[in-house]
Parts: sequence; C-alpha cells; structure tokens
Amino acid sequence: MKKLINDPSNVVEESMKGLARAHADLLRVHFDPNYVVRIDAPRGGKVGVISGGGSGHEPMHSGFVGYGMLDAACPGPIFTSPTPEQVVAAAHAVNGGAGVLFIVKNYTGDILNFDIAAELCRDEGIEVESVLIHDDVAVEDSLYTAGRRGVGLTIFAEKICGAAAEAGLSLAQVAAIGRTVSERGRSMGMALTPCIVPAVGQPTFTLKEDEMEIGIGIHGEPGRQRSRLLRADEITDILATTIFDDLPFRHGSEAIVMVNGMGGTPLMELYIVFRHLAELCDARGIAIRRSLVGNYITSLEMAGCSITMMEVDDELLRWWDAPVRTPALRW
Amino acid sequence: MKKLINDPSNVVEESMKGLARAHADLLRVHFDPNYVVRIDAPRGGKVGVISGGGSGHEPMHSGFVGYGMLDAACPGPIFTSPTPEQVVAAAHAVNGGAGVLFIVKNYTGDILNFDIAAELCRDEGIEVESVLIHDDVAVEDSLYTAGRRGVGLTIFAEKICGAAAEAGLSLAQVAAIGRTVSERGRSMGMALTPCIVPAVGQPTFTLKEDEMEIGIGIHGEPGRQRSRLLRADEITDILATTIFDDLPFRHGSEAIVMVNGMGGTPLMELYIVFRHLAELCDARGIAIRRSLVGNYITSLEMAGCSITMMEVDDELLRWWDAPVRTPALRW
Amino acid sequence: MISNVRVESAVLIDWMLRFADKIVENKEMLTALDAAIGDADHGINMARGMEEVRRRLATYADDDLGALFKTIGMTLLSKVGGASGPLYGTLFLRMGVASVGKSELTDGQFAAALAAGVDGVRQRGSARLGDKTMVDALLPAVVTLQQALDDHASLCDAMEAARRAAEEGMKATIPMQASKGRASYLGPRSIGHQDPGATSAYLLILSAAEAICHATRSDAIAEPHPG
Amino acid sequence: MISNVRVESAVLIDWMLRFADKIVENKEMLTALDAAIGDADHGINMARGMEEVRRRLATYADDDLGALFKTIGMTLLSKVGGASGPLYGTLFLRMGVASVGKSELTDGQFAAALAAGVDGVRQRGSARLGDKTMVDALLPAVVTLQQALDDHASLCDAMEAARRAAEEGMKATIPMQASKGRASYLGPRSIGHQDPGATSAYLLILSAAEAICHATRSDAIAEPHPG
Ligand SMILES: Nc1ncnc2c1ncn2[C@@H]1O[C@H](COP(=O)(O)OP(=O)(O)O)[C@@H](O)[C@H]1O
Ligand SMILES: Nc1ncnc2c1ncn2[C@@H]1O[C@H](COP(=O)(O)OP(=O)(O)O)[C@@H](O)[C@H]1O
Ligand SMILES: [Mg+2]
Ligand SMILES: [Mg+2]
Ligand SMILES: [Mg+2]
Ligand SMILES: [Mg+2]
Repeated sequence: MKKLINDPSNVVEESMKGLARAHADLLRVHFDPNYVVRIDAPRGGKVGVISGGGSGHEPMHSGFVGYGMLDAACPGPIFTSPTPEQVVAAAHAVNGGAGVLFIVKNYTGDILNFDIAAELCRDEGIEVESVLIHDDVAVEDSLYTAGRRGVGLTIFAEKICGAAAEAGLSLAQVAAIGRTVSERGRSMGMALTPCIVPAVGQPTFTLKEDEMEIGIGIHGEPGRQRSRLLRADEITDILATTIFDDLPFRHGSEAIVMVNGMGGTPLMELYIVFRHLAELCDARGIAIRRSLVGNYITSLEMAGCSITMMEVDDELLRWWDAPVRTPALRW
Repeated sequence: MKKLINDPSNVVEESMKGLARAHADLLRVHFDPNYVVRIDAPRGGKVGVISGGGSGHEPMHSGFVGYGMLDAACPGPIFTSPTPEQVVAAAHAVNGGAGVLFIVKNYTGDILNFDIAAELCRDEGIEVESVLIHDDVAVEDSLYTAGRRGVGLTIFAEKICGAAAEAGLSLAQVAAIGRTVSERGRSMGMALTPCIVPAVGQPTFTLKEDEMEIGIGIHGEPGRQRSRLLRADEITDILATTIFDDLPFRHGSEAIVMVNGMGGTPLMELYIVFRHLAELCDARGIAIRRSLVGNYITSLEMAGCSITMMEVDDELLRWWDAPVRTPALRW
Repeated sequence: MISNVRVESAVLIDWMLRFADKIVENKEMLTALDAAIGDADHGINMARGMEEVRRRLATYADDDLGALFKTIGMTLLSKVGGASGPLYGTLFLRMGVASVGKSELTDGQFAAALAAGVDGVRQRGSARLGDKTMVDALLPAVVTLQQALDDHASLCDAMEAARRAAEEGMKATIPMQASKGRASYLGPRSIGHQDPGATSAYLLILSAAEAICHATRSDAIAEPHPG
Repeated sequence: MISNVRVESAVLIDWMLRFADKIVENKEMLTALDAAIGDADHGINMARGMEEVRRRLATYADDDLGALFKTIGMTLLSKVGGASGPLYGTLFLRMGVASVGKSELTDGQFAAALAAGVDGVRQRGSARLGDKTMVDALLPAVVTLQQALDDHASLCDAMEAARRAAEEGMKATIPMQASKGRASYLGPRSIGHQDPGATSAYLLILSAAEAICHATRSDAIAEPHPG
C-alpha cells in the first residue's frame, strides 16, 4: 500500500487538520465528534445545509463547505457513514433557528445514522428535513432492495440547496428543491483499478490488465459487471446511454453534466470522455447548459470515471449559477 | 496500460476538444498548430501572457487560460515541449499590440523551441519577453549543467504575471514581476509510483512496494534518489527542509505555499502533507499567507506530491489575490 | 440439574468483553468478508466500537442493567457508524429499555430482552429473514432460545441451542442474494459469500452462550459451599 | 578507383528516406533509451518528425538543395518539439543555408554543409563533446569525414569512416555523466546509459553513408554503359 499517510487510523483527523489550515477563511473543524463547519455558522434565520458520509470521497463533502453550499459536513471514517453524534453536533453548530436540511446518500448506514440524528434533533427542538440522493442507474431500483446508491448527484444537490438556503428560502422550500434535484438526476460510474482502504492495506477487488468494472459505486466495491477494457468512447457510450434512457433525457432536454474522476485518473482523460459525451448529447438533441469536469466525488486513488446528468430548467440553473465559495467549488 | 483513451496518438487533441466544450465561456482551441486561447483574445493594449510545454501535466497549462491568468497555452505532445510554430501562432492570436510574455520552464526542449519562436515573433514585429522558471531544488544549480528544472512555481508565475498583465502593466513590467517570482520560489517533489506515457505503454521506471523516489520532476523521469517508503510527515520534512534552506526562508518570511498532487494521489493525502508543512512553517516562524492544495501540475497518473513555496510581499500578494477565472483556478 | 444462572451485571459485562475479544481477533476476517460484497470495513467498524465498549466497561460500576445496556448501545451508536453501528446500537438500547430498573434478569427476562433487541434491529433496518443480513443469524437465535426455555432447558443449554441456530443462520447467508444493505447493489454477484454482519452477529450469540455457561458453572461450583 | 558520386537531390532524399525508415524501425529502442535517463519520448518525437519528412519528400520536386534542406529542417522544427526538434531542425536549416542555389554538392561541399549543420546544433544547444548528447556522435563524424576527404578518400569511404566515428562517439556516451539536456537532472544516475540523441544521430550518419555509397555503386555500374 503506497500512500502519503502516517498512520491508517489517523488519516481522517490529519486531513481535516490540513483542510482547516488551508481554508481558514472558509471553514473550521471540530473533533470528537468530527465535523467541518462554515466559518460564519450559525447564521441566524438561514436554513443549515448539512451532508456527510464516509471519508475517501474528497473533495466531497468537506470540500464543499462554505458560502453558498454546505453549512457543515460530517466525515465518517474511510467509506463508513458518520454517527448520529456527529450529525447532531453539526446541526447544533449550524442551526440558526430556521431548521436544518440533511442531504443523505442512499446507503443503509447513512440513512440509519442520519435518521437517528434527525430523531435526536427533533427531540431537542431543531426542525429537520432530509433529502435522499439515489441516482446510480447501475443499481436496480426496486422496492425489494436497498434501492439505488447515492453518488455524483450529491454535489448537485449540495450546490443547489446551498444556494437556495443562502437566498433565505424556508426549510420546506429548500427541501422541495432538493427533492426536485433528486428526481431529475442520474449517474453511472466505472473503474479501471480498485482502491485500497488504508486500514485494510489490500485492494477490495482485483482487475486484470485487460479488465474493467462497469457500474461501480464509490466505496471501492466491485461493480455490476466485469468487462474487457474498452476504449474511452465505448465506455462513454455505455455510461451515457444508460443514463439517457433511464430518466429519460430526450430531444430538447437541457442538462447540467458532470464527468467526474474517481481519484487516480488524469484530468486529460476526463476531458476525452467529456468530449465524446458532448458529441452524444449533440446527436440526441440534449443541450448541455453547464458542466463540471474533474475530481469531485472520488474513491481514494481509484482510476475511472463517472457521469452525472441532471435535467434543468431556468430556476435550477439560477441556483446552480449562484455564487459559491468553498475549497473545491467556487464561482 | 489502463487509461480512458481511444488512441495514444490522439490524446492531446481529443482532450483539447473536451476542454473547449467544457469551458466555451472561457477559452477556445486551435488545431494544427495546437494552442488554447482566451475567448476574448486579442485584447488591445494588453500584454499577452503565453505558456506551454508538454502535455500530461493537466491542468497546467491549458487549465489556466482565462481572465487574469494565461492568454494562451501551447500544449505539446505528452511530456514533449511544443514547437515554435505553435508558440508563434499563439502569439499572433493574443498579441494586442503591447507585446507577449513567454513563461518558459527550464528544460532544453522548452527553451530551444520558445527561443526560436521569440526570434520568429520579433522578425514579425511582435515584442517578446521571456521569464524562465527554474525552481526545482532537487536538481543541482550549476553553470555546467542544464540548471534547475521548472516545476510548480510555473503556476505562481502564470497567476501573478496574468494579474499584472490584466491590470494593464507594460511588457517590461510584467516580465520584471515574473522574474521576481522566479527568484523567490522553490519546489521539490516525490513519487510513490511512476506514470505511463500512452504512446509508450510502459512505466518509465519501476518502484518496489516499499520504495519511493525523492526529487522527481514532472515528466515521469526517475528522481535524484530512491529511498524506502517513509511516512507522510517524514517525506514532508525532507521536501520542506530542502526548500526552506535553499532560498532560504527565514523567521518572519511570508510565503504562498502549494502542496501539489502528481495526479494519482487522493486529495486527503495532500491535506495530510499540508498539515505537517504548516506545522513546520509555524516552528520556523514562516507565515503562510496563501495556499493551494490539489492537483495543479501533474505527471499523468503518477502518485506523489510536490511542495512549492514562494516568498511574498504585499505587492505579490495583491497580484495573487486579483480575480482569476480559468478552468482550474478561480476566485 | 444445573442451577439457574443469575444474569446480572458481571455476566453481561463478561459477555461484552468476550464479544469484544472475538471481534478484535476476527477483525481481518470480518473485513475480508465485507470486501467481497461490501466496502471492506465491517471488522474495522465493529472493532472501533467494541474497543470503546471494553474501555468504558473496564471501570463500569452501576448495577442497573438498563443503564448498562444503554451505555453499550450509545457507545456503539456514537463510535461505529455505517450500517452496523445503528443496528447493534439499537439492539442494546432496546435490551436496555427491557431491563430498566433491574439488577438481574431471569432466564425468561433475558430471552425477552434479547428478542426485543433483535426486534429493534428488524425495525431499524426493515430486513427480513433471507435478506442476507445480521437478521439471518439473530432471528433464529432468539426464536430457538425462547423455544428451548419453553421446553424447560437451562439457560446455558438454551443459549447453546441458540448459538447453533445462529451458526446455521450465518452459514445460510452464503447462497443468498442480498436484498438489503450494501451487498444488495451487487445483485446476483452477492451470491456465494457469507454476510459479514451475520458473522459478527454469530460471534455475539456465541459470546453470550460462553458467558452464560461460564457463569452457570461458576455458580454450580460455588453453590455447594456457600460463603 | 571508384568514381565520384554526384550528391544531388535524389541522393539526399534517399538519405532522408533511409533515416526515416531507421528511426521508425528503432522507435521503441530510442524511446527505451530515453526512458532510462530522460522522459521516454525521443523515438516518438523523431518518428513523428521523420514520418512527416517522408510524406513531404514523396512528392518533392525542387532541384535546389537549399530549398530541400530548408523543407526538412522546417518540418522537423514544426513537428518534433522537445530538445531534438530544434536541434535536428537547426542542423538541416544550416545545411540549407550552405547549399542555397546549388542542385548538387561536391564531396567537399557536402562535408562542409554537414559540418555547418553540426555547428548549428552546437550553437543552439551549447553542448560540448562529453556532455552526453547527440554532439558526441555528430562532431566526431564531421571531423573524421573532413579528415578522410583531406586524405583523398572517396566520399563513400570517407562517410564509412565517419559512420565508424559516430558509432564510437555514440558508445562513448555510455560511461558519461550528462551535463546537458534532461539526463543532466539525474546527476551520477545518468552514467551507464547510452544517450538517445547520440543514438539517433548515429542513425543519421549511418543513413548518409548508406545513401552515398549506394549512389556511388549505382553510378559506378551506370558509368561504363552511358545511356
Ligand atoms: N437493513 C439492514 N438490516 C439489517 N442488517 C443490515 C442491513 N443493512 C446492512 N446490514 C448488515 O450490516 C452489515 C454491514 O455492516 P458494515 O460493513 O459495518 O456497514 P456498511 O455496510 O455501512 O459498510 C451487513 O453485512 C449486514 O449484515
Ligand atoms: N543542449 C543540447 N545539445 C545537444 N543535444 C542535446 C541537448 N539537450 C538534449 N540533447 C539531445 O536531445 C536528446 C533528447 O531528445 P528528446 O528526448 O527528443 O527531447 P526531450 O529531452 O525534450 O524529451 C538527448 O538524448 C540529447 O542527445
Ligand atoms: Mg461502510
Ligand atoms: Mg520530452
Ligand atoms: Mg461495510
Ligand atoms: Mg525525451
């Protein structure tokens, strides 16, 4: 295992310390329980937007704490959802009297911990709403399973809910906008290489030189299907077509599009994928209104990419375009 | 070789196409000869700031084209400096009558090609100044060698010269500021893993599971020294101390500091390194005035990091803080 | 006939210390099981939680079993995270609710408290038998325990039967396709692997059987020669 | 005595086509040499350039050797990049300057043009003998060529001597520590590897010797039976 770390059991805390030093103008960190919070929290009368989840997906979530996006992030251990204690402490830190919104990715662990946190917050008189993100089209959407995983769309929800909260909308309104985001977005990812959880020291799966995994999540878990290594355009075809057909995105749809790197893939390759995705959108008459290309929701050093697309109207675009000032997203 | 590419011989052009689609509001691209240019170039009366070099270091240089930074970037093939033809064409595209500044990294290939380009530009009546970046303290600085490589400080020079040019300073003034940057900055890097040039298909060197390279450049070349794998703090000690002692940075120095990822290292690890670097600066009485943590000048999918530090005064800080709007840097 | 064990604080703490030891010993194994169909952290998660439980119980004095179980439950809830933290946390919190004000449990009370805990797990996670989760080990265990007590077995014997049921339940997860938790994302690829949560749940029941039978033997030895 | 060869457009184009073939054939080898002490692109760079030279020369008609060399030089300059592009580009541009207006070169003119080219390389890169660069193959070759012609050798024989000198110069780079170019960053670690640029330079001189000696033989065969 080759990593720039000191001790596998301290990676989350040490990196939080570095984050705090590097972005002291935007955020501060709290330990035991661990959370990252906007420098100016709590803001009276403003809905507090909170997300969280396992670490190892940086910059998500901590890198999106700041003006116009998250009020707080609760980083769990690597790939392990945070505890209710963390979430409750973060809720206290950001609650300005207008309630808090939890943006929760659809994993059993995240849901259970955020649900318990919500119960505890409500017991203490803090109003809570939750938005569930479950955008991964690689996973079957069935009543008899845990449903679809929450992946790249989380960034979109954090940006858009953050903007709405910053504009002073009510908790119910911000939550409603978050649910619209959740309905309109779809994602799918693939991996060229696995990743190594520091405390484990071994890759969670292995792939031969000529193999790849299609339909992976963001926790180093194997995907839905192993396949021989394809060219970038063929991979893009598979991911994009599955996404297009699922929502579906149609001729005339307008979309915000993200080509996301899993952590170990060079930016150059992500642009190669974006290039073909744009060609496919052109061919289908889908208009790309905004885009992100880069590492936004990663799996440690995994090589690979994911595509996220969300159908938008002018209102969602306005929230997207609203100013944001965080370590990893700013305009 | 596991990469999201189609054909090794098209990676640069395909990724330029993706870049152009993703950032059509900031830049456009030109092929044969290849260059990336600000959407509003040429701007009358403004010095044009141009850089370039081999590809494979993304986001450098193309990701820094835009308002307040580069007017044009000339991407060569992977790890191969661009040709004079590219540079001359870019100079024509950005020249607004106030001349152009070349920011050149100290490699024989880059110097030769930019020198020839400068000769050709001057023949055609375009005023040219060059700033040479040679900040890599891993390399011996001797009159009898090619001197120190240009690495991370290039980003600082591009940002600061870009801001000065945007403010309307003359070519001589912008070049003088660039030379100040060049004098005051130092860098050093290390690798945990090598990288694979697509057209080669093999790593340029190999490292055992318990080995690392200290003092690598950004072209997949081996470093000055192979060592057993150390902990993040020990690695940071080596890089930082070499940099501190070289300038030297003293008690009371103020600095802009970058912890840069080589491409395949997760952000979390870079923050772990930054954390310890900040502790070392505290201990020496060096004030970190601004910082960057992330992938800014990479070597394809290489895992590892580099540290860049530049001593600053209030004037340099003002240029650093000036607004910038590029794909990879914006504030 | 073996004397009835007194299920009091010391026995329950012994249960937890044995469970903590087994979790730590089997940390890599549990993580490896989770690597195959999950995200390779179950052993790490459980060890983080149970080491903290062990620390807190080292100096634990309160005789009230409700408080004891609540401490265990809250510790797991605030240290484990993931799916298993809230689930095991809930198990002990519910056992605590069932034990409030008591300093010892009868056989039947113990079985009922455990059943309440497992019921809490089912409610929290809404998993059913066959979903390939910890419920597949826990539910057969509490059902068998109650049955054996109804059949007048000693608590030690009944727990041994429950242990066997948990073991079978754990093994039965191997051929299942997961429909709850992270393994469900794998679809048919989840088949052929033993569920990590069912495995840690088996260790929980195994530890309980050991602690109870150990206490029974100690009591049996102690009784003929009362102080 | 072997007749004097007429160094005209066809011979020089033959030289370039042979050089292009050898570069393409040895692309991997040159890149592997560059991987050891550089950045693993020398073969790729040179092949990109020489394939373009080959394409342009396929339909090349102009008899003026100055124009021919300029075309070659500009092609390399605008296609190769890196250190080798401007250096080889300069070599041919300088040969072009030395050949302007001529449609054929005498032995001495050819040697002088090549010497001017190599001198251009030295000026551009300011490398000296022993710096572990292409100069270590090129300089011995032009010195030996001039010497052999001064000693009245035929151009073919003189080029064969030059080829041997280039080969020795190329091999002599192995024990050198680089002090120019990318390999210099390696310091002592550059010792023990053959310089990639010296290797391509040897192929250049080898191709020239082959083209000239081939033309000499063709002329020799052609001469006894003039059209
Ligand atoms: N809905 C559920 N109900 C009961 N148990 C569950 C449920 N979801 C997951 N589990 C159990 O949790 C175990 C995984 O725990 P762990 O790896 O610690 O958490 P995570 O899945 O969040 O990484 C699974 O093996 C399974 O037994
Ligand atoms: N200053 C110089 N003078 C002469 N030749 C040089 C000089 N610097 C480098 N070279 C030659 O260039 C070769 C490398 O060429 P190439 O790999 O194509 O370019 P780059 O080093 O830019 O990647 C070296 O092997 C060396 O022979
Ligand atoms: Mg987990
Ligand atoms: Mg090169
Ligand atoms: Mg798990
Ligand atoms: Mg090279």
